[in-house]
Amino acid sequence: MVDQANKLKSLSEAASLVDDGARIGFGGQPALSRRPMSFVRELIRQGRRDLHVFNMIGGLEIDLLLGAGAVASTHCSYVGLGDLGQSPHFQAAARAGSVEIEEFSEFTLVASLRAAGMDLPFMPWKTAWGSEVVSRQGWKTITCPYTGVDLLAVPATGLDVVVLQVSRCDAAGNVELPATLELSYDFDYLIARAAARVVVCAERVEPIADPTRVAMIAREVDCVVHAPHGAWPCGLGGEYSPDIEHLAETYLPATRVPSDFLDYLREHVHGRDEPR
Amino acid sequence: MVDQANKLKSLSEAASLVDDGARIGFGGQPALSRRPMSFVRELIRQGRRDLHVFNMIGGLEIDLLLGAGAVASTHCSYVGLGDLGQSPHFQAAARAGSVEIEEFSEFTLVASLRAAGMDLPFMPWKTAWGSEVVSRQGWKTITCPYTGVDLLAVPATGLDVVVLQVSRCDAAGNVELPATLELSYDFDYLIARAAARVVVCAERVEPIADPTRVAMIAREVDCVVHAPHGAWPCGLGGEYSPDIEHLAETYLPATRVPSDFLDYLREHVHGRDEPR
Amino acid sequence: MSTVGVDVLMAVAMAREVRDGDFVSHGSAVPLAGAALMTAKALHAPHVDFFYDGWVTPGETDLAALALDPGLARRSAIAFLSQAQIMELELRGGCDLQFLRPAQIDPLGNVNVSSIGPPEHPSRRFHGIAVADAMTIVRRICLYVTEHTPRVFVERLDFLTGVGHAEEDRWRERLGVTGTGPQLVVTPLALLDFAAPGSRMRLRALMPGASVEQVREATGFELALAPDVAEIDIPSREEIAALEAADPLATRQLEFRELRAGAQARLAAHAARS
Amino acid sequence: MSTVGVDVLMAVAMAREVRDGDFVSHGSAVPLAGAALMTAKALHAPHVDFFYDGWVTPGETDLAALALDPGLARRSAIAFLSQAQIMELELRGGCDLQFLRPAQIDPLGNVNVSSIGPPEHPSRRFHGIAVADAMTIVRRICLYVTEHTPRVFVERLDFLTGVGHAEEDRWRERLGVTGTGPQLVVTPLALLDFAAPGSRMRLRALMPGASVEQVREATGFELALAPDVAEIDIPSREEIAALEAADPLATRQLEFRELRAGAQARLAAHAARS
Repeated sequence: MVDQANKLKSLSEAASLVDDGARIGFGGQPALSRRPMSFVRELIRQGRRDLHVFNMIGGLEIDLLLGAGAVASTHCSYVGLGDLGQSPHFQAAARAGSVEIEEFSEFTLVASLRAAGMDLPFMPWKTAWGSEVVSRQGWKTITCPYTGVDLLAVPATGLDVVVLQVSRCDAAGNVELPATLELSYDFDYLIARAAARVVVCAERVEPIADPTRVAMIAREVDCVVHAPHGAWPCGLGGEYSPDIEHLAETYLPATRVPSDFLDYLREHVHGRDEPR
Repeated sequence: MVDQANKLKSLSEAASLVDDGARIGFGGQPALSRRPMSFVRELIRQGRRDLHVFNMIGGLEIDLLLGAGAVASTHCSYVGLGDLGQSPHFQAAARAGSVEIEEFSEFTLVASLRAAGMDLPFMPWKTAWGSEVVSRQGWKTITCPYTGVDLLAVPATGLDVVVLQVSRCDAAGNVELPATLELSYDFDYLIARAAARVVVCAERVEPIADPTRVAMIAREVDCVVHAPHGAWPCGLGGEYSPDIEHLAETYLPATRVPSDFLDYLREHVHGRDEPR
Repeated sequence: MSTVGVDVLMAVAMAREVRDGDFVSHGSAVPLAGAALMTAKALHAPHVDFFYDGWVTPGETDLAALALDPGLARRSAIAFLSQAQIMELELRGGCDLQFLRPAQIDPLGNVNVSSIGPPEHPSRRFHGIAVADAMTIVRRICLYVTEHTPRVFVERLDFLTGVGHAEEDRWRERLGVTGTGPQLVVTPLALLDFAAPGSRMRLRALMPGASVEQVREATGFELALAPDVAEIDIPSREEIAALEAADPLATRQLEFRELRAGAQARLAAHAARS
Repeated sequence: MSTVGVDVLMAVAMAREVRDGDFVSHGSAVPLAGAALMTAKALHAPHVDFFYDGWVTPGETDLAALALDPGLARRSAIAFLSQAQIMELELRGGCDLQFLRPAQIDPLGNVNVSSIGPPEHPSRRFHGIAVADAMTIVRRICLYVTEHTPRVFVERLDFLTGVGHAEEDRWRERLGVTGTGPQLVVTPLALLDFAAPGSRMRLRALMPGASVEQVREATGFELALAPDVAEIDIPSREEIAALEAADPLATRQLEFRELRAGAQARLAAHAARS
């Protein structure tokens, strides 16, 4: 029996729940906010490979995993770095054809995750009609038995694990709503509910006083990691802003030359002093 | 163009938006809470007939409409009066076969309303497999194009109008979350979003200070009615309790003899002094 | 054991079906099920979680107190679940156990919660389906009835509201649902179960004082016998104490026709005092 | 009118597409669209509503101020919409207008926001589909591009991300969608439109100073002419004043390649000061 009262694990224990080749999802929006970067760095330190990564607004977490060679495929409606522009490793991977890119729109991704969250194999849908996205991915249509209309059948996206970075959760895994609501904060819970396992990295692990502010209950969470400042160099709404200086002056320049990025990984991932 | 800033109408103007034969939905739970009873009384005063009534937990609003002879069919997963027992007019109508009863479970009703709220003609579903409910209503199955599994296709339930009783909304129609969350408070918004028109009856029409406490935005609401104590003799969470004395000692006894119920309607519906 | 009431016997038997760590889908206005749940939590299932009117695992476990003060669950709960959250959690197989009380049960554990008599002109009609179709998705279902008569246990349902073990459960696998259907039926006379999915209901154990013959006569279909049918273990002192602590006003009796009036009077008197 | 910049011309032309009472689906990081929206709201469309990073119709309409202080939208907004609420509102046809900037547009208003070159090995690749498929459901779509070249306006898209007026829009009726597709394309040189669903794009009006020949040369497919092609009404003093008030730092220029660096420097300087 899972100990429902205490799911606290170290960062390294939690990261070891992710297998090579896993389908792993993230939340967060905008592109430089609410990413579990400590967890992502630990995945890289542990040498995880062939990951299939999912997000709506993919950001730094996906760029870093791509740069570390840990990604086999991406499944997002956007991958970029927000105000800092394109995701350099995503751009390079796309041009080289070195990772598989499954294209979602925000709408079709939500449809797909909703299907998974309700344990349905597909969701009938309208928005992506006629798009090459649909034909290339081999998505099928389905005829409504009442109206005779042919709708798109968006297949359910089930994930092995979803990792979130949040402000506060308790040791049992009850996750508090953000103090400051950010755009699409609820996408975090949608993608988590499509996963077989959910890891929550929290700035603070402490009791939640107000039961109406619990966004996900303990039963929906498998593992809690105390990861203070765990979104760095991304920000976390109401807690801290993205470290634009690091991103613009250290990270982005390092992405321009492969050997420089190896140096970046050595210094800021493998060499980073953070609780593991 | 709809005046988005001021949708305030009198009770009688608002009730006149409902046509004879309309598909009308309500919210509220438990069975004696959050019912727009002033609005329902006004419908009866205006002589509305042949209504098709929808709710998850149908309560006093449906019993009263049935007792007034205003209902052609019911579409609920429950009709009753909670701690006060069965809904006498629903029981009588069922035994007499005098109104059509479409049976939903909570699950299939939510599926149906979700489909409508996403403008989809049906929702694939699992829970009601094999039930006579499905076969009697002629619901069809649909084969998943990916797994080959035959799922139930729950048809979308679109409604002409939904009427809610809430604590507070502003004149534009922004509806505030209840101060005290009650079981299934969110069902109110789900059913409202399946309707072509939404009428909100509010204890107080006043501005909402905190934007994060807006549950439905003005664009989702067509008409606002100031209906203080509008749920009476039902209660409203955080505002007032059901008037059990009236229900147990006046309402229920009157349901036992048709002529007594005519007296009840005369005194407590047609004769009730409430702002119209 | 004539001193142990049927409400106590049933509550304790049902409590024993709760496993430690279960997440229990708990409905409204089913105090017998609530009493079983709270008793289990106090004894062998301290890590059980459940929701009560949307509130997750309130610390307060006195059912009368919870029923009389709607704010008590809120003030002592860990979390609140919206209707959407509860439904989706159940759809994903997040609920381990649900107690369900049908009006009729057939030999395969299919249930009727809808109406008695011809569906078009029923002689009795109930509230509605509510969540009877959760039998497809909640992992284990414990059925219970507070009257064991041939009108409850019928060869053929007047209305098939929810499917139990039709088709030897092959439909469950085919459809890919998380529910395994009814595992046990608790009645005032007996515990009934199923040897295998698709096999007809059988008598598993007797309530103290009941006989095989009595149960068979009270059942409207041929009832097989499990090996070694015996009386259930009588409720222990600990079980009875835990039940009394959870349900001191015996609100559980509201679910029994012949005990309801007394329970209502007791609750009203208590409410007037407090 | 050489003193009026292309960013002003386009913002004003786009503002004129906003109708009073519209509910506008407004995306992130599209300040030119934002400037058009805020200008319209200040002038002919005071009852427009929209969402900005989830916040419904913030009272603050200075785009630079909103961009620099994330709390400003929150403090001046009427409501907040979750991602689920926004999506469902759009699916139900609750959004009247959306501005969308594709990388390629074909003669039927179909768009590519995905990549340039062969999809397996593109020469350029963009962020992703994001919400390009909202063209099926948002009631009116106003496309815009900040470069009018034959690489943008192509006979055949490198990747068909979102459908405009394929099949003479019969699919829209068949599917029962609320969107009517692209109504207008605003460019630095011209306004382009469609005479009817399914007819090829045509030149509707010229930006001041541009010629028919210039537009045709800059367009990678044969462009028909609408009757009476003329220059657009030049931005009025009121329009320019409203635009300057809404976007005093000209954040709209971030959407123009050749103006981006200047706008970034201006914003950075402003942020440092405040």
